[in-house]
Amino acid sequence: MPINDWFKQREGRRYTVSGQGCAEPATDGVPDGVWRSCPQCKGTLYQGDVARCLSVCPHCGHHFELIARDRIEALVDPGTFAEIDGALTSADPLRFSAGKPYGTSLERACQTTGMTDAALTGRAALGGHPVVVGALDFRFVGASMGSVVGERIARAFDLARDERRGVVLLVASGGARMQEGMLSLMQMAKTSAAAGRLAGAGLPYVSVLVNPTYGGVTASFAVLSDVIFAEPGAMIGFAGPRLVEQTIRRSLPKGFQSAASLVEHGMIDDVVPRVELRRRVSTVLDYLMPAHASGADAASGTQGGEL
Amino acid sequence: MPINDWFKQREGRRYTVSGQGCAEPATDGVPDGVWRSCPQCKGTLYQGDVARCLSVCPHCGHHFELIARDRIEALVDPGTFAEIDGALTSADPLRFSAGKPYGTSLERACQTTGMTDAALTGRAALGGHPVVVGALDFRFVGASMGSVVGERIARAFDLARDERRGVVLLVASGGARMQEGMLSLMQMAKTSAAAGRLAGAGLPYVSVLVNPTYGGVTASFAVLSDVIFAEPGAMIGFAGPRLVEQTIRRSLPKGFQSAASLVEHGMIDDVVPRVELRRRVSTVLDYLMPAHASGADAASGTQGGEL
Amino acid sequence: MARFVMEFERPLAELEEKLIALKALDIATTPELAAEIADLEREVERLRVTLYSALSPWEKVQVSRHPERPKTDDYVRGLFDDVVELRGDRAHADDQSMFTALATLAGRRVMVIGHNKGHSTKENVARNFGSPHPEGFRKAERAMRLAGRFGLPVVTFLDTAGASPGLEDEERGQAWAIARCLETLAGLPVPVVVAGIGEGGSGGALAIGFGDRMLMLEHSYYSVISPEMCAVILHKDAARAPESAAALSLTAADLLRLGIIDEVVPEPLGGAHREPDTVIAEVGLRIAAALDALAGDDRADLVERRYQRLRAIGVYNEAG
Amino acid sequence: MARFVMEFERPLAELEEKLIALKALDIATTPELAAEIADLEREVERLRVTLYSALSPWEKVQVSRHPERPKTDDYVRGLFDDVVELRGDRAHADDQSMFTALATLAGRRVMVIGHNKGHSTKENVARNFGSPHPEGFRKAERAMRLAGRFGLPVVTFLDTAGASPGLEDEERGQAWAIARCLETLAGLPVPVVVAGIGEGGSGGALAIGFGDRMLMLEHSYYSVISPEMCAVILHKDAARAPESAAALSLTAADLLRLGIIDEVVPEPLGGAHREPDTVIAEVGLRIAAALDALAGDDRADLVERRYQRLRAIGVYNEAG
Ligand SMILES: [Zn+2]
Ligand SMILES: [Zn+2]
Repeated sequence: MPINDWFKQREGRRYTVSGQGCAEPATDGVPDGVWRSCPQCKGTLYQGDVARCLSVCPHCGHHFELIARDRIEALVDPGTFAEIDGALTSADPLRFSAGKPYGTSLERACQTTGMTDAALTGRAALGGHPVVVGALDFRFVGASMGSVVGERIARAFDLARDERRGVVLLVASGGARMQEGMLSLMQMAKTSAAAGRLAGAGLPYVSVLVNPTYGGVTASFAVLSDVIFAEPGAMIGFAGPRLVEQTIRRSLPKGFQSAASLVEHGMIDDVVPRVELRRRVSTVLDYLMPAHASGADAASGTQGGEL
Repeated sequence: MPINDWFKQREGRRYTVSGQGCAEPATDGVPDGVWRSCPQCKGTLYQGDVARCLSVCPHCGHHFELIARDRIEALVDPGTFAEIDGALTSADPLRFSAGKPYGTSLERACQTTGMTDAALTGRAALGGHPVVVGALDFRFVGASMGSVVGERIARAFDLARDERRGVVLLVASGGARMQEGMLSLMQMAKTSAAAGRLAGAGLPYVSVLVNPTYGGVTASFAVLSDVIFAEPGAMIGFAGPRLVEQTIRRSLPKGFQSAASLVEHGMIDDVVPRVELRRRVSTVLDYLMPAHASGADAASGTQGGEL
Repeated sequence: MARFVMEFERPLAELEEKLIALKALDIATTPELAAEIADLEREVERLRVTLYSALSPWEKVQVSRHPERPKTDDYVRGLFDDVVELRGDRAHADDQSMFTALATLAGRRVMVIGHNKGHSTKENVARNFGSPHPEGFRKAERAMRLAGRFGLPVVTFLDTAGASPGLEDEERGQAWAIARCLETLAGLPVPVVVAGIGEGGSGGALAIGFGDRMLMLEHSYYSVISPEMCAVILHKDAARAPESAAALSLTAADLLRLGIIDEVVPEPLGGAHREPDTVIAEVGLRIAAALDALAGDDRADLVERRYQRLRAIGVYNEAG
Repeated sequence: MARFVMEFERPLAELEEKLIALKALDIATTPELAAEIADLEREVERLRVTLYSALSPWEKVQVSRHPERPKTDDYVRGLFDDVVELRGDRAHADDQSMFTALATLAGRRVMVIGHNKGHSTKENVARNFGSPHPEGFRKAERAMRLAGRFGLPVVTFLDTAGASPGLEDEERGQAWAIARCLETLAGLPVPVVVAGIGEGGSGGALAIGFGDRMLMLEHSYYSVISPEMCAVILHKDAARAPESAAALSLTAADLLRLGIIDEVVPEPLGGAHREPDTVIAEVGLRIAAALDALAGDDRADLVERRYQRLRAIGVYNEAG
């Protein structure tokens, strides 16, 4: 567009990316339903209002936990998510039985979450861009990274590289999954290597860190992205706050390891409210996706007919 | 060599690079000659002893200033240095006459130093490796970088790239040469770009920072080397200590901007006494010179018959 | 808010005040007032033209530092859409004196990097008055590398008195951070367009201050050293800065003549702060034109040409 | 200096003391003493063999932490010539808990990178007991990149309880620094040989702890979490570390079985500190052999093979 025309059209445009907002809470005519209370503002909320706002308190902006599938659905273009690698399930290679047997923990996690492990990955479109998207679910053994999580993340990067897709990961984690011992620790190297290969192929990777993100996941693929966002209130670090406190033998400063303090310390690009996330990530992809990789058939893979 | 033979031969070898040492000072039978006093230990020294030790006080190790040519001769393989670009001389493009006229400063500097500008560069061999070597001489307008210094340094990098040589620079400087205004400032970009191209060509660059190294020279080619050494006692920084003191409005900590403190702050690899420098730099080149670039005819250029 | 009055504007400001005072009088009781006001108005207009149409280098330095002069974020707000600010050096801090963002100029996707002075004292403190710390340069380098990897042209805005000269800036490697910016910028395989919009102070400006097309506002400056510090070195007297400013050849016109920049963007009478929207739009036009002119170039050619451009800067004699 | 006695060695140490006491008695006045001493010597020898030839995982962890166990700099001193130590991260500090140097192993020029514990309390304080700060990992990354650019194989020595978990370590981006090491090491176009010589604690070890050939001393360990912290998480009781150590499969033998490492280097009875020179020489032999085996490989193949090696690590079911 000739720049002079554009100047004329510019009137009223916003200079920064704005959110989509969320619907007004329904305060009157309360239908039957579930009520929950907000830990931040102590308000009593109608579950329907919370859900309509992507599980964000409509009064104070507190971000409630979201399950992985809901996170992904809220982020990508509607109806485009197609799970991959769902058939992978955790083994118990070390027969880890110190404390609660690992097999028991896995079984319970599968039952309560309906997931096969802590990471959910798949193809999708985001703002029309072909991506591989993934999310970790804290309910599944603390979203710890064992062989299955590592493999799913590495495959996500590999698939994106093969099909010239971007990668967007919604990360939460307690760290490496100790019940798989060194097999878990090595997933840090594996996923980091995979992220490095994606970068080497000139494809973008955006990560979004949600509450909490710690340990071996922070110290590997989670922060190897081109742009790092975090959700408001997310706690993010390598060592957990209790360990740090024991190490330094004094109490921690206010806001330590909070998303907001990580922006100040130069570690992440911005804290992005959930309701603005889709727009923001999609805008980043507008800049970073190679022109030839984006197209109308963003959601369809190039290998076979699988979506 | 089979490693078992090598283990047998190992007896008595040193694990770290050691210096060449310097001859014992001649304390008796004083011949006629010049005496100088050491600013550090206050000792009175026979000039001949100082010279024999590369202008290092034989009592306390204080490093006296050295002129550029002597620095180069003390570093490279004997008899291999051949100056390049000696025909370049400074103009006075801005007719800079605030304060002492620039032309007058240049004339005096040429007379007192016998140099044509603050940088002396040339081909040489160092430990048998073909290099382009350079040194800046603080006596020449404070070794400030104007067009000639910038051009000589850039040509040094370009020549090394063309002839597959390493680069070794002995750097001292008060900073950019203000009498050439923005032409001087842009030499920072020019020399940095040239250093970057050498790196891109897979050739090594070692810099040695001597007292003092400041301003636009520190903030450009001086620190873009693969390995950075400094002489004992050298003061190195961007802003001069007086300006820093004015800015923070309190006195500076002891050792601020000293070579030793820069090692602690992670900025340079080591403080190397002058007497060990040849051995140390030559060892670095043993590691970093591409195998095919080094050879017996290290001192001869590939272009024309010029040494 | 009263307009900030620069030193050399004082005679004009006094006349303007007098004019305002006259206009406040009751014209009915003093019939000769009308003529007096008309005279004074002509006088004010004549002085305004005289003062501003031939600013000395030192006066231009003052205009370039005018607190109401448009800042980098005014250009960003005025010119760019879909701005995604990128923050942090991933090692120490987010330095707000350096602004980096993905941004779109009339459909052209670029990386914006600029020194960012504040509009208020509070903002200026947060932004260290536009003087970057080492982490600011490392943030800029990160933005450059990102742009290079994803093929985004880089647009930089220069507006700094210089790199921050504090104790901790030295300890965290100010020189090292600047040098890495220079090397990275020189080798960037994307077009680089530089706009000098205010102060261009020394190495701190240069770190993001050279490229394939360089433009400067008429009253901005770009200098190897501040006129004040130059005067202190030469005369031990900062008050002799006007002389130094003249000697340093630091105005946009000087630098165009020396071949260091490519174009001078005219400012309205009095300076960019008198009509900021006009100036911002004009700078936007020039940047867009430069981006379009560079868009088709082969990337290796671009880097080689940028190097040759740098190599050509410098004036010296070469005998024999 | 009295030898440091590990917990599980106490019964043996008591017998040894008793033996020394007996030997100090006057054999002339007590003729039956000779037989008693001979008996006790046999008893000591039997107990020694029993104790040390079947160390439990937790006992191995203790051996790996023995203060007299050879450290990275003992290997460097014992094996390498022409050592040029490289220092600093060029941004914050020189972290002495991470040793990086150009060095030559029997004619083989390499880059050495290793966690560096101290030999004395003073050295340990200077080296943070071998637990790197973010600047240590950034220094290691710098050394890796230098090695990559100049084609020098990388040899790493692992000996850390883990990355430093301090407040400022977090603030300076411990996780970020480790992650960058992982990415850089994975993509390095030169052979990487890893030697586990002591502790291999979690992400801090992994940052320099994977490559093309991985060897571990018999009594060193490599673990996703320290046995103590694992016990605290599982049982809220650090004293149950022995159980955790067994559960975590952290010994060299376990990791060989799991396919994570390639070879186990045997230690003399009692541990490496009993005959450090022998152990150091044996490790040198193994590293040299690994370097020679990898020397001829094409660099792109090397990186691809390293990636496939990493990709193959993990045990899971894949239905359908
Ligand atoms: Zn609330
Ligand atoms: Zn002395």
